Amino acid sequence: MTNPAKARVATIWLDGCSGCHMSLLDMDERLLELAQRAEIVYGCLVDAKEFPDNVDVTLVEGAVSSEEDLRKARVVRARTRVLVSLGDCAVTANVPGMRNPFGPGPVLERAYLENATLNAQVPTGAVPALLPEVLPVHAYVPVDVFVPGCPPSADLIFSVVMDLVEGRQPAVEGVARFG
Amino acid sequence: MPTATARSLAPPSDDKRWRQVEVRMRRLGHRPDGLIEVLHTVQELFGYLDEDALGYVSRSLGVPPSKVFGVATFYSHFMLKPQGLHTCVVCTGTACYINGARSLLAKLDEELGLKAGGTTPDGQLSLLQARCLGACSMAPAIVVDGQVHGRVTPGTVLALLEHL
Amino acid sequence: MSDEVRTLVIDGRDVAGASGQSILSVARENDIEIPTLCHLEGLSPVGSCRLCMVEVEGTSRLVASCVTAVEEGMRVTTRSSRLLAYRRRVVELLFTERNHVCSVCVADNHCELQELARSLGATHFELAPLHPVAEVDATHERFVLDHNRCVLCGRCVRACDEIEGAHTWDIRGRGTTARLVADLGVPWGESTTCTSCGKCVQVCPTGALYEKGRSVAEAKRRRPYVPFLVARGQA
Amino acid sequence: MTSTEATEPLSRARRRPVEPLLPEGEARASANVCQAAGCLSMQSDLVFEALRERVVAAGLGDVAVRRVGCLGLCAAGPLVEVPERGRLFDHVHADDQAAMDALVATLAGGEPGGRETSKEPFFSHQVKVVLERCGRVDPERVEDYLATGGYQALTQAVATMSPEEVITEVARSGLRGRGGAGYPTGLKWATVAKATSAEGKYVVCNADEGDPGAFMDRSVLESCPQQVLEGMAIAGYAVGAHNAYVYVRAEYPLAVKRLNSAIRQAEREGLLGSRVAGTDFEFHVEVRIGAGAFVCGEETALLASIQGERGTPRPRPPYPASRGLWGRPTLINNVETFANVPAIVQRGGDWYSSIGSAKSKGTKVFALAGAVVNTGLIEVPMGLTLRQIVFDIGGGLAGGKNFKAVQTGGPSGGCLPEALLDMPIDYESLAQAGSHMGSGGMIVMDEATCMVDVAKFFMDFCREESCGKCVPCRAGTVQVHRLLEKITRGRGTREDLALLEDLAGMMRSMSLCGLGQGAPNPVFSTLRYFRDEYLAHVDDHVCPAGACEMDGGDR
Repeated sequence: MTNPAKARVATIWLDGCSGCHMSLLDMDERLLELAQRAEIVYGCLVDAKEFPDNVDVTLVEGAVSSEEDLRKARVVRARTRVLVSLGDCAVTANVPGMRNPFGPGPVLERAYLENATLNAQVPTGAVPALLPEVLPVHAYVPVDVFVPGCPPSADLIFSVVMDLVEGRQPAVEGVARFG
Repeated sequence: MPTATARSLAPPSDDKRWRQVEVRMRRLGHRPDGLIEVLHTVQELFGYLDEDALGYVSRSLGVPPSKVFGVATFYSHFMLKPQGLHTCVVCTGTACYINGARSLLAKLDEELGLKAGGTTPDGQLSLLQARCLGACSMAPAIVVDGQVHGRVTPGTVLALLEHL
Repeated sequence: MSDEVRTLVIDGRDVAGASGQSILSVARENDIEIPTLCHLEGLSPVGSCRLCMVEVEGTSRLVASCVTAVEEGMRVTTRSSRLLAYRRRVVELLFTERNHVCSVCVADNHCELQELARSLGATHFELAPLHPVAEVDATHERFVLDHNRCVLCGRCVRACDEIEGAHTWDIRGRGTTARLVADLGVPWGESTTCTSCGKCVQVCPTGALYEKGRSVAEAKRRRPYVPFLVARGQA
Repeated sequence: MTSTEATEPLSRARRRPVEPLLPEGEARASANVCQAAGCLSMQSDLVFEALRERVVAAGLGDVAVRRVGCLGLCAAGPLVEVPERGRLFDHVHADDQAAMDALVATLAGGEPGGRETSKEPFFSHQVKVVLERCGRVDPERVEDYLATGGYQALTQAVATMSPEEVITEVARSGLRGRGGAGYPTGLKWATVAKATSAEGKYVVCNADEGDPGAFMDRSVLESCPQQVLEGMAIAGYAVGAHNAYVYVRAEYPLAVKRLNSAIRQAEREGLLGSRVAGTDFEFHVEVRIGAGAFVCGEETALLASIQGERGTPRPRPPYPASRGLWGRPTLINNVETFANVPAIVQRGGDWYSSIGSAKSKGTKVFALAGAVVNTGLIEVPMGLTLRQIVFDIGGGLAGGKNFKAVQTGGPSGGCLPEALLDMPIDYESLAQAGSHMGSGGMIVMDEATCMVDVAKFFMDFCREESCGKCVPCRAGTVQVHRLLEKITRGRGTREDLALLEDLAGMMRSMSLCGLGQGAPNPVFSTLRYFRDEYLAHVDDHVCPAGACEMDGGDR
């Protein structure tokens, strides 16, 4: 059901709060306009298990915190033409990065030992191992477009995506701001 | 030159060394610009600058406490904590650096668990590093209790500290 | 300051100022905006943030417009691709030096650093953040000092010294480990010199100093208060 | 004027007992035992005591044993010179009987031992103006200084010359600031002289010699402090200042001690104080001790420090020449600059400008250190080539290693490669090559030194010494250091290299003072001449010199 006339757009969510995805949905009826020009081929709104090949635009929300995040970021980069860091977590590490002055050890201890009322233990399996530092996406893979904001407004996301699917350089500088 | 705004005040304790500090301040006319000179005097006499000393100097010279603290922490020569009985300064200037000062620091860390800025748990020895002592012709150089030693090697550095 | 007139050109426009007046001041009188951070009208200029650097024809050196007096016949450029790139780098250095997390900051949406990043078109940083361990001092009964957000502009230090006359604040240490400090390094609440006047809080450009009880994005400054400081500073 | 007109204070000096040291000329032979920091660290004070005992025991009544300042060849200390016989004894230890025997024999007129100084290229290439008396006079005895013509220039200036004439002479000499920037000294003096101030002016001697690898000023202050004081007093007379400060690093306690003693002695001789050399000229000198902040070598930071404040620089203009200490006109020169002045006044500016190259006149003192055989203190005419300094005077590289670079100018200087060895040493050539004269530290590096690591070393230095006032220097030095750290660990990328250059360029243009503006210079000069070493670290994860511990990694 691939439509060659439409751009293949994906979204992915690393270490973030999903707020950027919420803001994406805040475009409301403009989602329909977007749907005319783009096909969402992967993301939490789409039932696809494997990140597909030949994606035109991928919006990445969230910072790279764990080995799983890093694996995803590399896969996405390899299969995407234009990679967009969406929101402050992806762009600066933002709130997830607040653990960086302390490192993952003390953070895990605080969460799983000090504050636990039952069965205090740091999980070792089932959840991905944390990286020593939380870093923005471009610390690991090249990023083409940066859209800061916490979250970026629906207007900004819409204009950026439309610019990209229509082959224009998105106007972000001087418009978007951190926070 | 600015004039003095403060005058003699009661020292923090009856330790006789405060009299020497007072003499120094008087000689400098209790002028605020004598601050660094007075801090030098206090450190020479007491070994370091504690809160009592800083407060006394602040009041005596009429310099705001935060300014005294700002000055005392700006200059690396001033110590706000007591130092070990003995000090060893490893020069890490250019000539000493390329001639192996790093290996001296590594050796001291390895053997004594002592890092630059640290003091041994028994309070016997403090290790400091200096940015060039001007003893470049004898690099790498260290200073043990004021005595300069040149061409020190990881093999000889411990012997220089042994007799302390 | 004498009132001799100096005529000069800023960004191609003929403008006039008084002898001794700074390039920055003349530019602003003529609605030519030059970014600043450490500068605040009414406090002594220090030229430390380097955001207001401008090009002056005839010299290869950039000059800080806040501390450089206008001269007759001067030709000043306040905007160029080089200046923009440098100013972005300065903002980037500040953002990566401490832990600036705009989204959870009391000053979100009221922050001069955040606004500088936007207006200079900074969308991301190439430099790795330093992530220092920085403390929050909430010992004062009315105010909070958050070192995570401090840019060491020194506006609070100067307001406290030059306007209030208390000199509660100074800078301790040096280099990137320098920190704002009260008295002999005591918690703010234990300062014996602080008059709790709040001027430092009002002049802080970021979320480093704020009134207690403010939550994210609530640290709006009472800007009408600042012209009052100016009047005092020039008195 | 003739010297007889200036003898009033001098004759008093001659009346002072000089026992047991015979003044130069009266002794048949003298043994000059070096008591500068280098030799002292090898117990040359004991050598002095032992030798004096031996001379007394040998009954050599007409032999003087004296304590002198730096003899230059610090690498071979402790040093003893017998100038009358042109001999230098190296590695003389108090308990070395053979060395003592050879010394006593030489002093007694027997078979001369030691090295023949006239045949040593280390000495024969040198021209001494600043160091003229270093190693000849006892630094703690003003009598020695006076006996070698000291203070004649000052006496001559205050008694027979107008301040304008003094400035003209200094300007004619072509002397330029020896602290690094090379600003014409005469011009600076004229500016301060012209500045008016009802509250007085100041002279400040910058002895905050902080460049790692530089010990010229230290040696001069330890070896002949009077010469610096005389230069300062002449400057004070020329610019109309009556008060002066010498700002010395706390790391130089011996220099501080000798300087303080020199001031007291000069005051006692009536050569400093309220009536200099019996005239109405008043000149008071005080010593201020630094406290461990490299940035205080920057003149506005130095002034702040003298005023008892944090040593943070302020933007210039206004320059100290118009607004300096406490807002008053202030002349700031460094130790070596002042030490040149007495000779210029006495022998004339034309004489001085006959030494040196076209635009850089006179001599320059260098502290030669690092991987050369003859480390030590040298003074050479401007315009000598690096090759002459490193290979003739310095005796080439130690241990038969190959030359890689020579670093000049300290943390804001640069590393010069083998291809530039025939470059003449003067302000312009060095600046063109991406380094600068600096205060005179010269560190020779051999093949075992990694140039990226050297750049990192200097950036680490600047990072720790940045005062923190301006953003480009405070945070820029940290970020550049991190990038260099990444590269020397073999984790750097081509993008990091580009970022490094970009950031360094920003710091150079945007920093407030010379520390931040100059901090990128070691990076730029090593990138310019040793780029292949950077690329080896980045592309191949290899340190060609084998100095860096590469831990690779996939980032």
